[in-house]
Amino acid sequence: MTTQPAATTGGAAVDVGGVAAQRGPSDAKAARRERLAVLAHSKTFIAGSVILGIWIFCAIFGYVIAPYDPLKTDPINALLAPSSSHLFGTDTLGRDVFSRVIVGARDILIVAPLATLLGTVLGTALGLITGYFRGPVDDILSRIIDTFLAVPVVIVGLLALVALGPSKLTVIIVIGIVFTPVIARTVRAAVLSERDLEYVAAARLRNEKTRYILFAEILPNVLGPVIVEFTVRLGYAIFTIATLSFLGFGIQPPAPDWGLQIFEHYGLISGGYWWPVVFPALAIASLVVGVNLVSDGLSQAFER
Amino acid sequence: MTGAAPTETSPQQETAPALELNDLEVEYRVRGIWRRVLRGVSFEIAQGESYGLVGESGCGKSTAAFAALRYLPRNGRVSGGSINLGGHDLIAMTGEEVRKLRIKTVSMVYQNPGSALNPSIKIGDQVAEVYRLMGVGDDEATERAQEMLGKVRMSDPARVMERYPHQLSGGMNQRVVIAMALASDPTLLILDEPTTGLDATVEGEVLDLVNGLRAEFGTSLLFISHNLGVIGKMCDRMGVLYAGRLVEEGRVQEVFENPRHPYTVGLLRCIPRGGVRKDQQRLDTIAGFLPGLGAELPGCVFADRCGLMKALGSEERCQGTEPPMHELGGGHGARCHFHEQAQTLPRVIEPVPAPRAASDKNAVPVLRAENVRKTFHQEGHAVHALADVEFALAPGETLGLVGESGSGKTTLARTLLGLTEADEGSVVELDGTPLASVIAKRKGEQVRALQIVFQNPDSALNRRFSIHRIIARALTTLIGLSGEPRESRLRELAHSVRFDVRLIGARPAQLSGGLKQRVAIARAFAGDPQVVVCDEPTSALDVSVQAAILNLLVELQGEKGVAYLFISHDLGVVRYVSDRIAVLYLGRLMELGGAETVFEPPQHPYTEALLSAVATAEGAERPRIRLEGEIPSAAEPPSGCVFHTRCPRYLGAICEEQEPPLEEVEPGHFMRCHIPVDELRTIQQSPPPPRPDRARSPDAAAQ
Amino acid sequence: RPDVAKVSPPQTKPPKPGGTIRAGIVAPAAAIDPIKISDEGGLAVLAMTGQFLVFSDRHLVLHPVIATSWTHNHDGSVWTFKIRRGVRFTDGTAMSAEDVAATFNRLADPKVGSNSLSTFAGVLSKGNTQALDPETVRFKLDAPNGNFPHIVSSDNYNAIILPRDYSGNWQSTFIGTGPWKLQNFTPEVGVTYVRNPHYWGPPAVADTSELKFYAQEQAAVLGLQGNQVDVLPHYSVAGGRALLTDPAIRTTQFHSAAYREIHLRCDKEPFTDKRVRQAMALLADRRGMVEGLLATKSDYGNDSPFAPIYPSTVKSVAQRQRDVAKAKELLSAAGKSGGFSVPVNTSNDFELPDLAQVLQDNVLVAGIRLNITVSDLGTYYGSSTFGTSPWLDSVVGITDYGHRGVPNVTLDATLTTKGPWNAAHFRNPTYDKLVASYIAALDLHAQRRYARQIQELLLDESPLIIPYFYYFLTGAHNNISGEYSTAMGQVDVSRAGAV
Amino acid sequence: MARFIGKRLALGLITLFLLSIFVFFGSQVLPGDVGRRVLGPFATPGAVKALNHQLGTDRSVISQYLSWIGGFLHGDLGKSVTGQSVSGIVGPALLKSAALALLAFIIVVPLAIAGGVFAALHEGRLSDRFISVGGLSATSVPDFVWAVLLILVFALWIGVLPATAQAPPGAGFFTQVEYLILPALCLVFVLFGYIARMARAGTIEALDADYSRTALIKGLPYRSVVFKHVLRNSLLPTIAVVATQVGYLIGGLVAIELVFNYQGIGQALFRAAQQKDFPVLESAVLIVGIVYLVATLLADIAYSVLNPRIRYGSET
Ligand SMILES: Nc1ncnc2c1ncn2[C@@H]1O[C@H](COP(=O)(O)OP(=O)(O)OP(=O)(O)O)[C@@H](O)[C@H]1O
Ligand SMILES: Nc1ncnc2c1ncn2[C@@H]1O[C@H](COP(=O)(O)OP(=O)(O)OP(=O)(O)O)[C@@H](O)[C@H]1O
Ligand SMILES: [Mg+2]
Ligand SMILES: [Mg+2]
Repeated sequence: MTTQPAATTGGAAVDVGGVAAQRGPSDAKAARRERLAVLAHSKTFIAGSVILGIWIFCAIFGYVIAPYDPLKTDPINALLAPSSSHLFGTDTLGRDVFSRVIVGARDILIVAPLATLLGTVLGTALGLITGYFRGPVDDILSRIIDTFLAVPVVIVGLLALVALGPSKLTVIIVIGIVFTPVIARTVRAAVLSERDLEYVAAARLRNEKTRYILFAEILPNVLGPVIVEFTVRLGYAIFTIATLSFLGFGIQPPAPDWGLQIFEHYGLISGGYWWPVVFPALAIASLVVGVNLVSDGLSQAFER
Repeated sequence: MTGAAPTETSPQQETAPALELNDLEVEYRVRGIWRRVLRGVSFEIAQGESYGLVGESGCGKSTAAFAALRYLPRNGRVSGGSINLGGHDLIAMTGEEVRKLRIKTVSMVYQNPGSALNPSIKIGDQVAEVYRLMGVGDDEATERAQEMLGKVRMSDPARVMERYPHQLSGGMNQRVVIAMALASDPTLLILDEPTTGLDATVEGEVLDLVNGLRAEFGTSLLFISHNLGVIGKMCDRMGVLYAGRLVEEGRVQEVFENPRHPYTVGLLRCIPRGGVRKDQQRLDTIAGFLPGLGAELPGCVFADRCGLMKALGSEERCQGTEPPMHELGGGHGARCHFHEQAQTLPRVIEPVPAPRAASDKNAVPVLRAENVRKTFHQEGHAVHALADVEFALAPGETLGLVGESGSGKTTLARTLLGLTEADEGSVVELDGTPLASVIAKRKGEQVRALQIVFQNPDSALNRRFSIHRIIARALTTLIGLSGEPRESRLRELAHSVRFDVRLIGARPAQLSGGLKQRVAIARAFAGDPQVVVCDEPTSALDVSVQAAILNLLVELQGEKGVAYLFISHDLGVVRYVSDRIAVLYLGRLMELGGAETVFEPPQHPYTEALLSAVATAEGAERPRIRLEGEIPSAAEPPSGCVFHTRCPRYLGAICEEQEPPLEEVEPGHFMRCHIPVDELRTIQQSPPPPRPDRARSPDAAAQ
Repeated sequence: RPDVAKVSPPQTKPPKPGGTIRAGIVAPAAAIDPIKISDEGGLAVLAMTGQFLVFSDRHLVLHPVIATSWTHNHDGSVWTFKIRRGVRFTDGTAMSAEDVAATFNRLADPKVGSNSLSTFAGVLSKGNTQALDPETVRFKLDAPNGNFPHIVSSDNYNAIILPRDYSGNWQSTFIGTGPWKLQNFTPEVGVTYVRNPHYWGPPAVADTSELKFYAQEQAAVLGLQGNQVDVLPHYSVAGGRALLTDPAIRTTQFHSAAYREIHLRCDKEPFTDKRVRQAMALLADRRGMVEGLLATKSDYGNDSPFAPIYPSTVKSVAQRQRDVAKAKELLSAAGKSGGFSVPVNTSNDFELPDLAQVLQDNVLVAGIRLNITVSDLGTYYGSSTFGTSPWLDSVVGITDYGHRGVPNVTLDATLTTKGPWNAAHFRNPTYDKLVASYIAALDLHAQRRYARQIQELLLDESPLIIPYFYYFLTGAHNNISGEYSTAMGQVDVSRAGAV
Repeated sequence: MARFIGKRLALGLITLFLLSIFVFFGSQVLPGDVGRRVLGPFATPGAVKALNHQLGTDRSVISQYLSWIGGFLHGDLGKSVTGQSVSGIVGPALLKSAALALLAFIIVVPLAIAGGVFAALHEGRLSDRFISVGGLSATSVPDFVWAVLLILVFALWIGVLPATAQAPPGAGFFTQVEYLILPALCLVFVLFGYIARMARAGTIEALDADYSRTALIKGLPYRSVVFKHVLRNSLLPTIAVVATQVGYLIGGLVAIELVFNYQGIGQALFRAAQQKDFPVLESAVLIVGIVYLVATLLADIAYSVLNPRIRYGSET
């Protein structure tokens, strides 16, 4: 789009060299439309969305569509093999595995994103601060971050949950905090390359408060890496939460959490009772694959 | 092309042009759509000829160059036309044949020498690789590589062979790349902006080298540049590319003197030539923008921006039919229906200079610096970026600041602004009041009064904010406006920088570089500053946009009486806008005085060297003074006069032992040199003799 | 009554001598010190090289080992044991009555802090065991006790006979008088043994034997299935259900007095009202628990520690069964017809979390909502003192109680007013008196009289729900015979080998 | 270089010191009482008290810390609350973890690098999508899920590999490797995506770099460009990624080690945390931290040795 200037000042000829948008807003809209088209044609993205969509649907409507009450025990009918009445069989307490797998989507899809969000928020704040300030603040916080990174996430999470006692809330808090240093590191790297850009100098030249510079000026510019980090961490959050549940320190019974179901039944597979283990395992696997397909499709669309 | 193996010398090859493009069409696939980049480009380069290609950024110069090697990005394709390289039809060839051709017949040098070399392979191996590809044995390859490095005037080639690219300076790296390119003695050498990232002094050196080698090897050149001066210096013939179409072609001199396409005419009018100054003439610009990638352009590609078309009212013809290449004799041609009238292209800007507010030389300086020092501490080294800088800036005045890269220009700017804390003892005064050395401790008044326009508008504007938010925020924080008063002030401001308020909601990424720079200027002027520092405000912009921005700055100065500290390495630009000029070398002021006093004629040996390195579009050149060696590191500045290691007028021991003071050699003219000013003016008439103390090779100084 | 039920046909062929016999156990929780040990892994290791005065078999029948015979005075306050001659320790030194006396004086010494102190409390004090001659030991009890031989039998797993000069660090020698001698011990991995050349009895069938440690029951089960071990002396249904259907594995099962206790805090709302407690007990679906959770591998419990296996248990006391209607009636009588919600604590072991979930589901019909918290074992028990232990402080808690030769300790400690493990906070003077009488009763007839009263009282008061007494399960490969394990968790592989 | 290593070592020591403090005071919050955990719920309070006194856990927190750290610095890791020497628990566990990690690395590193480079060379094609997305998905499927599935398939259905990782005592080298294959395979699944992604990104970046263009324009065949010019630059960042994974392998494998009954350092940590076995916990965490820091330091050194830009610094 080209616009002609109408202004003249002080008798001087109008400077027209440059009053037009090179790529006007309408062009940006076109780019967005094209990007959507790419997404719509990306097989991986569609496959991922379908898988993710199914699980989100299960998370929301699980209790409605599940054929049985996922918590209803029927010990007499424990460990029935998959059949037409119990598609995925029953578990040691005679609960319908199919229903538990469907409803199990809810906990993980609440806990994992919330934990990741918490970690992202804290990590972003920490990353902004350590990246923007040099000197002691950065040094001290970086050492603490390093300290956390030196020990495997599962161990830190485990210790914290043993201390705090496991519950959904503590799992969210613990995973959030455990992820904070990792995210902080990524954000810090992004901030390091932003802090020397001139728009930050321009803000300082208006004597803006540091808080404003960090959160209003720099933050929006590192949101890209932050969002990418969020999607990547989401996958690991599912990983970690499932692992903690598997170790008995995550989501608590009788919740139909997938990791917990595997924990409760994995000893049985050697007895031929594979169904209470394999179906939740496939559920976890398909969920993470779905998440990855979607994020891969998104990054494809934004790359081109 | 009849299947003759490209490695053999066929009879055709002797006479065939080095390169011939015929109706070349190239497309890039972007977001799933093939978009045209080159539109039927045809030109040929004769054996031994040097051909220049100019045009603004994005018009397809590099694409043409890579197409000549049949090297296109993965998303690119040749969709029509032919490429003939030394008589071989490139398009018909197999990949293997093209590869063989690349070994022997054609080479390329491109912009960033640092990244063109593999960072983890020794220089020697990279150069020798070319010989090995030609089938030369290992030992001989190494030998010949060393020989070649000598030919590009690399001192101590044996040592350079053992080094890695990061251990060499940009200029030296570019010489290595050139050595590599010429190693196979190609018939065609393509140079795509080979000096764009380099300092003027280094650029001069590299261009000299290319010219010398070309004569020696008899190579044909395809030389791409957006700098008309460089083209003038390097080329026999030139082509002007616009939106993927060659709009004018001819002998360089002819095109410069008698341009026949409105685009060429406009381009030539944009650059400050022949020492024009802001109070003599305003620069012309070209309105509008390059059409987007792959745009449908049934008529003349330039029609949209063509002032001539508007003046003639020939929209129908110009936008409807594609003009043919009109032959004008002597190989000169232009694609314009009205090429005879091209030079009557109406000016976009009246040449009348903008009115100036009277500046009172005797008034209290609005900004005064004294003893400004800045020492960085880097991994245990002290880097003395600024040493004892002092100057005064009168209200409404422009002080130009020049110097090679790393001389401390930006550091000085940031120190004045309080972004970088000056060393203890430095004095910066605003209106006679001393300023705190960090911005956070300065008063609101003072913060407002001193603002800056940065070099790169992309990073200077927060890319997540709308233009409205960027300017409004400055208005709020600097002068505390809000609500309706702020909005009206904002519109006023946008108006005064000629920014269309309809675009106020856009994001920076949606604007062109020139528009972004206008926003940055508006932001700097939001608080009615007294002094604005302009740190290379136009070096990221195309020439036509540069002209517009310079005009705007000059106009704003006239309206508001603001003083500028104008930093640039483009001496033409500095000369155009500045009242006085300061020359910085290794953090020290070498010279300071009125613009004409300093430049016409140059007196200080360093100023002299700087000026002589510049290639101007007029082609008229003063004898080149070669500045020997690299700029010394600010961490270990040379003893005595810091310039003595490279000084063409080096006197002797005194220069190495005593640092000359900055003396006022005539009223308002300061200089730092052991040679008296009168003597300097005299010896300036003749080129310097070779330095007696330089038995050592020139590069030794750098290492 | 069926004393030993075989799941799969027993291996009747005798084992061939030679080779190695390997058993898998859950790794000992602590350093193996005979005086201190209290976990199943540890006591299994003790019993490999150590021996007791008397061996208490699966039916609680006593057999002479180090002691050849025993007699008591008229009121059962002085017991005299004849000690076997020719017994040598694994290091070759001879064992005599002095060593036996030293062993029990050590266990009864409050300063040593042995794990048996709670068993000996009020029964045997330090210094009251005396070697009369090399073959005779005399115990002077604090009070008459008809069951004293049980207390010095293998049921008191700490009571292996050690040299008189034993000074700790058992782990370096594994000294004892049994058929095996330590060859090599690797913490966390296991122990290998060779035949004890000084053994007084018939030499072991296999040349060598091995105890392999597993971090977890599941791993041990896989180890048995994967043929890393020949025998799994003990597995639970929760952890080893896979073995029940494995055709290569032969499971031996026998009754035990081990049970899971569901306590209801009698001093906390809503369980201050016994009708509410009764309703809870009536809502528990024992059949579902036994047939589902335990795959029928258990006896029904009747809400008292009196296991069917005890001779004193009165079986004619009516078995409590699920009765939802009656439970609802009781609840509405107690003003709780709308139900209530209450937290449940348990530890992450065996089928305890499952039991919690089944109970949660069982009581839901009456509107009772249980909020389950599952913690690890250490957290659940906390400091095991009132006020700082989820086990003892929770309103409802589910706790594991191991097998005991006699119910004395559980009757006393878990329910009497002063009982240190009285998680139900049950305070009933009648009950306290009944328990004292029961313990003092010398003959079975008298014991049964008190037992009936206790059983009926507990059914009425319902401070505990004890839904089942699970069977003790031993797994072994089909080609192995001769292994013998006890409900304490000890395993004797000296007569075992491949057929 | 020496300066760089010295600085990194100093920073590492600070990190370890902080780590020891965190673990120590963190473990004080763990519920329960040490003596009680050892002796079990039914031991008499007197016995618990005696044990606590014997273990020194009744002393003040600071004095416990000081005596522990003093011992640690002298190479004496002290005794576990279970009476075993801590080095006797942690040492073998560390060795086992190292063996498993080594086997996993031997399989996964070449595989993942080859996969990543292959994907980069076929960027955007189906094979690239398959490797990238497949690898990433395999990476985010929890390790124990892989463990369970692999046991089911290879140990129980096909029956070719043992279901546990602990080879019988005295087993030969190949038997030991055989026992480790399934757990190592789980790790291969988990690590493949990470390493391949890094190798792919590095290779794509190097392929797009100007110097690759220079080499191609010189007339170098594509294969030589890849092998001579691209890989030596593109694989450098992969080293760092491999090193950070050491942290996960040594100590982070709690679930896998549990499933396969492998007494690695993860198990040791898990048990120590559950039993509040402070001496083991603290030493194991510190050792895991040391291993991690040493691995990343070695990676940095390797990186700088292989990277002339760092090796020589800039001299001009
Ligand atoms: N690989 C590519 N894919 C898509 N578009 C491209 C690609 N390379 C270049 N372009 C676009 O094609 C146009 C011509 O690019 P080219 O690099 O040839 O211009 P140029 O004249 O060399 O510009 P400059 O002076 O900035 O180097 C530009 O608009 C550019 O954005
Ligand atoms: N933050 C910093 N830390 C250390 N050294 C610095 C820093 N900023 C600049 N320098 C050094 O100070 C000297 C002057 O740099 P400055 O950027 O001011 O030069 P310049 O004249 O603006 O160069 P250019 O023309 O390339 O912009 C250089 O040697 C540079 O390396
Ligand atoms: Mg270009
Ligand atoms: Mg600069």
